[in-house]
Amino acid sequence: MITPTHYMVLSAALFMIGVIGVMVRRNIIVIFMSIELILNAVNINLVAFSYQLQNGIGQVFAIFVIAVAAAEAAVGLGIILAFYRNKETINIDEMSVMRW
Amino acid sequence: MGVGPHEKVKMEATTPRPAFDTEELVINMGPQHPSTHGVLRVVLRLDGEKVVDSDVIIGYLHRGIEKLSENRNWTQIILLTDRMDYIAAATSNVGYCQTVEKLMALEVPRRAQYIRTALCELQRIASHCLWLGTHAMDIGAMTVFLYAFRERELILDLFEEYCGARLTYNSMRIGGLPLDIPSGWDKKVLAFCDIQMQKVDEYEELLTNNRIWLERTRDIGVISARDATAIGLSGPALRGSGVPRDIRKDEPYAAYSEMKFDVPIGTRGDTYDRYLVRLEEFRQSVRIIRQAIEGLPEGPIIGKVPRLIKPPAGETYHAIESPKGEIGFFIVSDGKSTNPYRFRVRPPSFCNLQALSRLIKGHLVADVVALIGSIDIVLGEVDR
Amino acid sequence: MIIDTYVIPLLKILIVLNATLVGVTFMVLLERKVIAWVQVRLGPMRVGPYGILQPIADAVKLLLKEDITPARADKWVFTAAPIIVMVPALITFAVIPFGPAVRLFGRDVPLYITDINVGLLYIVSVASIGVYGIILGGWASNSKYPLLASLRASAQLISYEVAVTMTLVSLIMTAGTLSMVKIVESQYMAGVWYAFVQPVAFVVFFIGALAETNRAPFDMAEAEQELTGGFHTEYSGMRFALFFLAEYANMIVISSVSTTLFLGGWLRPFPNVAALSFLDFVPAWIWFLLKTFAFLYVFLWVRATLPRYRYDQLMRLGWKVLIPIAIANIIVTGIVKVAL
Amino acid sequence: MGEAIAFYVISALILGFAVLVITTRNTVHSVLFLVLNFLAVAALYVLLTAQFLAVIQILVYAGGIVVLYLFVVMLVNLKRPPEVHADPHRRSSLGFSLSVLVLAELAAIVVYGRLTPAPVAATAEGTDLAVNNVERIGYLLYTDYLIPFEVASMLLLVAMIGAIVLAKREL
Repeated sequence: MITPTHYMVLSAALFMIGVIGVMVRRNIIVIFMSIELILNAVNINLVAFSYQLQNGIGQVFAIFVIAVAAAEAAVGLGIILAFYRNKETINIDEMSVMRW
Repeated sequence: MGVGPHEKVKMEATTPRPAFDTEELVINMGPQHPSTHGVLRVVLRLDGEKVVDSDVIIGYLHRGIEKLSENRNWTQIILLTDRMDYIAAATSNVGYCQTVEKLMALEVPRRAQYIRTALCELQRIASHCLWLGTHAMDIGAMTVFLYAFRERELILDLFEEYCGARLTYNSMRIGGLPLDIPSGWDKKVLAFCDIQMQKVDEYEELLTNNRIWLERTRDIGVISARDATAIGLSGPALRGSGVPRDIRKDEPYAAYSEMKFDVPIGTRGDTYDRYLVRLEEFRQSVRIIRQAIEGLPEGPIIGKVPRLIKPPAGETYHAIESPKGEIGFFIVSDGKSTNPYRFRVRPPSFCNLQALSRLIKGHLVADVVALIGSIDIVLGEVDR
Repeated sequence: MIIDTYVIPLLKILIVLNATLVGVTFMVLLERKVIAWVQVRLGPMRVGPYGILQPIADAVKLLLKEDITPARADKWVFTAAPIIVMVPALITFAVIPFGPAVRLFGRDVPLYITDINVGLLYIVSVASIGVYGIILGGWASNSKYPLLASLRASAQLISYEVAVTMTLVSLIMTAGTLSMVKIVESQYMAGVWYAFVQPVAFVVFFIGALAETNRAPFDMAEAEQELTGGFHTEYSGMRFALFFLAEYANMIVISSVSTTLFLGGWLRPFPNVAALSFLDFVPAWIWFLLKTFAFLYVFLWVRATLPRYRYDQLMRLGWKVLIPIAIANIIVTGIVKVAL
Repeated sequence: MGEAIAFYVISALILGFAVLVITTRNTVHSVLFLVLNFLAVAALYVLLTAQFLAVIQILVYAGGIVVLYLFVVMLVNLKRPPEVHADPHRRSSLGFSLSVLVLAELAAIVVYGRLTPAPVAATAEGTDLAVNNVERIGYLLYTDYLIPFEVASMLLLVAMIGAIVLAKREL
C-alpha cells in the first residue's frame, strides 16, 4: 500500500538532490536545472495530496508552479546568455560583481 | 602599401570588442557542396545565419586551357574551347573561330553565319534551361528542375543530330562550319521552338507569381547599374540591373544584324529581375532561331580558308554574347608559327563571380545558394 | 478477463506498430512515385513490378551499410538521437481511433488502442518530445551544417507548435472534449466535419503540420541544397534510416490526427444524410485510411510544387501570420459559442 | 500490488535521473537526464490519476522549458569548462552539510506526519477527479482560482518580454 508518506519521502529526496545541486555545482545551467528538480519535488507533493484528498486544488497549484518555472527558465536563461556574451563563462563563482 | 601581419595584429588589439559579442561561425561551403554548381568554394563567416563576410575560392578545375592553347595549332584550339563553358560549348567555338577569322580577315559565308546564329541561340536556351533548373532546385522547387532538363534534352538531341556530340561539340571551323545541317533538321528545330514557347509559359506558371518564389528572390542580392558596370558584370546579370548592354545588338556578329529581337532588361537588379530577364531571353532566342532557320540562305558553309592556318602577326580581341555574358578572346599571333603566341580568354562566369562576395554580404545562408545560382556560373569557364 | 485486458490490447499494439512501419516504408515509395508522376517521370521501376518492392531493397541497402560514428561525435547522444525521433512518432498511434467498435469473434473490439481523456494533449505533448532527437542529432554530430540545421529545426518546431496548438484549442472549444474518440463522435452528432465548422483552424493546422513535420516548403532543416542534408548529414546506415522513417511516420501521424479532428475520422461523408447510407457498405476504417491517404497525397503534391521558404520568412509566417490568425480564431469561436 | 511496483520503479527512475543531472560533467547529458527525470515524474502523475498534469508536465516542462535549456547549452559553446575556476572562498562542504540539514528537517516532518493518521483514505478508483480530470481542473482554474490564473498569465507575459530584452543585442 502506497501512502502519502511514500510520496513525501520521494519528494523530500528529490528536493534534497536539487538543493545539493544548487549548493555544490558551479555551472549555472546545472544550478538552474537543480532548481527545476526542487520545483518538481514540490509538485509531487501537491499532486500526492490532491490524490489523497480527492481535491483538484493541489493539481491547480502544480499548474501554477509549472507556469512560474517556465517564466523563471525564460528570464534566467536570458540572463545566462547575456552574462556569457560578456564574460564567456557560466561559472557562478565568476558572477561576483553585480555589473558588467 | 599593404598591411603586413604586424600592423594587422595592432589593428585588432585597438579595435574594441562590441559589448554583446557572440561567436562567429566559419562555414566552408564547397568545393564539395550540392549548390555550388561544381567545385566552387565559398568560405562564409556567419553571425547566426547572416553572412558577415565571405571568401570565394576558385581554381579547383584549372586545367591550363590558355597555356595549352599556346602549344596547339589553331584548329586544335577549337576543341579546347569546348571544355570551358561546357554548358554552351558551341558559343565558345563561335567566339574563338570569329576571333581567328578577324585576325586573318576571313570572309564567312552567309549560310554559315545563319547556322552559327541558330546554334548559338539553341545553346543559349540549353544553358538557360540548365540555369533555371538548378537555380529553382537550389531554392527548393524541384519540379522545375526536371521540366527544364526535359527541354534541354531536346536541344542536346538536335545537336547530336547535327554534329554527333551532345556536350562538347567541336562544331565550328575557322572560316565556317565543318558540316551542313542534316536534311529535315530545320523542321525539327522549328518544332522545338513551338514546344519551347509553351514550356516557358509552364515555367512561369510554376514560379513567376509564386509567392514563395517572390519572397525568396525579390530584393535579394540587389546590385545597382553603376556597381554592376564597375565590377564588370555582363550578360543577364548586368541586364538585370537595367543596363541594356548586349553584344548581339551593340556590336553585331554572325547574322545578328539581320535578326529582329529585343533585349530584355530589369529594373531593380535583384535575383528576381535576373530571373525575369533570362526567362524573356528564352522567348527572344526562340524568335531569333525561327528567323535564322526560316531565312536560311543557300550557299557554301565554309569560306576560302588556306590549308595551313597561319594568321599574320598581330593581336586582336573579339567578344561575343554567350548565355552567361561577354566571352572574349584575346589572341596574339607572331605570324611565324602555327600556334598562337598568346591566348587569353575573358570568361563571363569568372568576371560575374567577382560580384558574389558583394552580393551575399548581409544575406542569409539560404540566399547564398540562390545568389550563386542567380549569377549563373560554370566552373569550367571560371577556372579554365 | 485476461484476454480483454492484456491479449487484445497487445495484439492491437502489434498490428498498429507493424502496419505503421510497413506504411512508412511504402510511403517512401509513394512519395517517389507521386513526385515522379508530377515531374513526368516513372520513378522506381526496377525492383518488382512497377518498383513495388523498392522499399525492401532500400531497407536491405540501409541495413547493410556501414554505420559510421564520426570520430569526435558524442557517441551516446549520437546513438540515442534517431531513437528519440522515432519513438514519439510511433507511440502517438496509441490514441488515434481508426474506427468504432466492431464485433470480432463474439467480442466488441474497439479499433483503437486506447481512448484517454486527454488524448489530443497527449499527441501534442508526445510530438514535442520528438524535437530532442533533431536537436541532439545535430549537436552530437559535432559538425557545423548539422548544428545549424538542428538550430533551425528546433526553432521551427517550437514556433509552429504554438500555432498548431492554438488551432487545436479552438477545435477543442467546438468539440468540448479532448478525447479523440469523442471528437469523432461529436462530429457525428453535429452532422458535419469540423473542417467546415473551423475552416480557418483547418488551414492553419495544415500549414503548421507541414512545418512541424519538416516538409516542403518548410524543409529548411534538411535543405540539401543549403545545408547538405541538415541534421542527419553525418548519419549513415540504419540510424539515418530511422531519421528518415520518423519523418514519414510523423507525416502519417499528422495526417491521421487531422483526419480525426477535421475530416470526421472514420465517418463517411455526410454522416447524417440517410440518402447516402449506401456508403456504409465501406467499412469505417477504410474511410479513415482513405482520408489519411488524401492528406498524405497533399503533402507530396505540395513538395513537388512549391519552392522552399527561407528560415527567417518561415519564422515570420509562423509568428506574425499563423499565430495571430489562430488566436483570432479562438476569440471568434468563443464569441460564437457564447452567442449560440 | 501493481501500484506499489509502479511507484517504486518510477521513484527509482526519478531519483536516479536526478542524481545523474547534478553529477554529470557534460551539460548536454545533464539536460538529457533532466528530460528523463521529467518524463518519470509525468509517469508518477499518471499513477496519481492526474492525467492532465502529466500531459502538461511533458508538454511544458519536457517539451518546452528543457528545450530552452538545451538551446542555451548549445549556444554557450564553452571554451573552458565552468567547473575549472573554483573560487577559493567557496565552501562546497558547507553547502553539502546545509543540504543534509534540510533533508533532516524534512525527514523529521515526514516522521512526525507518520504519527498522525492521514485524514482521508485514498479511494481514487473511478472517482470524479480521476475520470473527469480535465473538466475538474478547468472548472477550478476558471472559478476559484481565476485571479491567480490571470496573475500567472501576466507573469508569463512579463517573463517573455524580459527574456527578449535580455537576449536581444540591440533594441
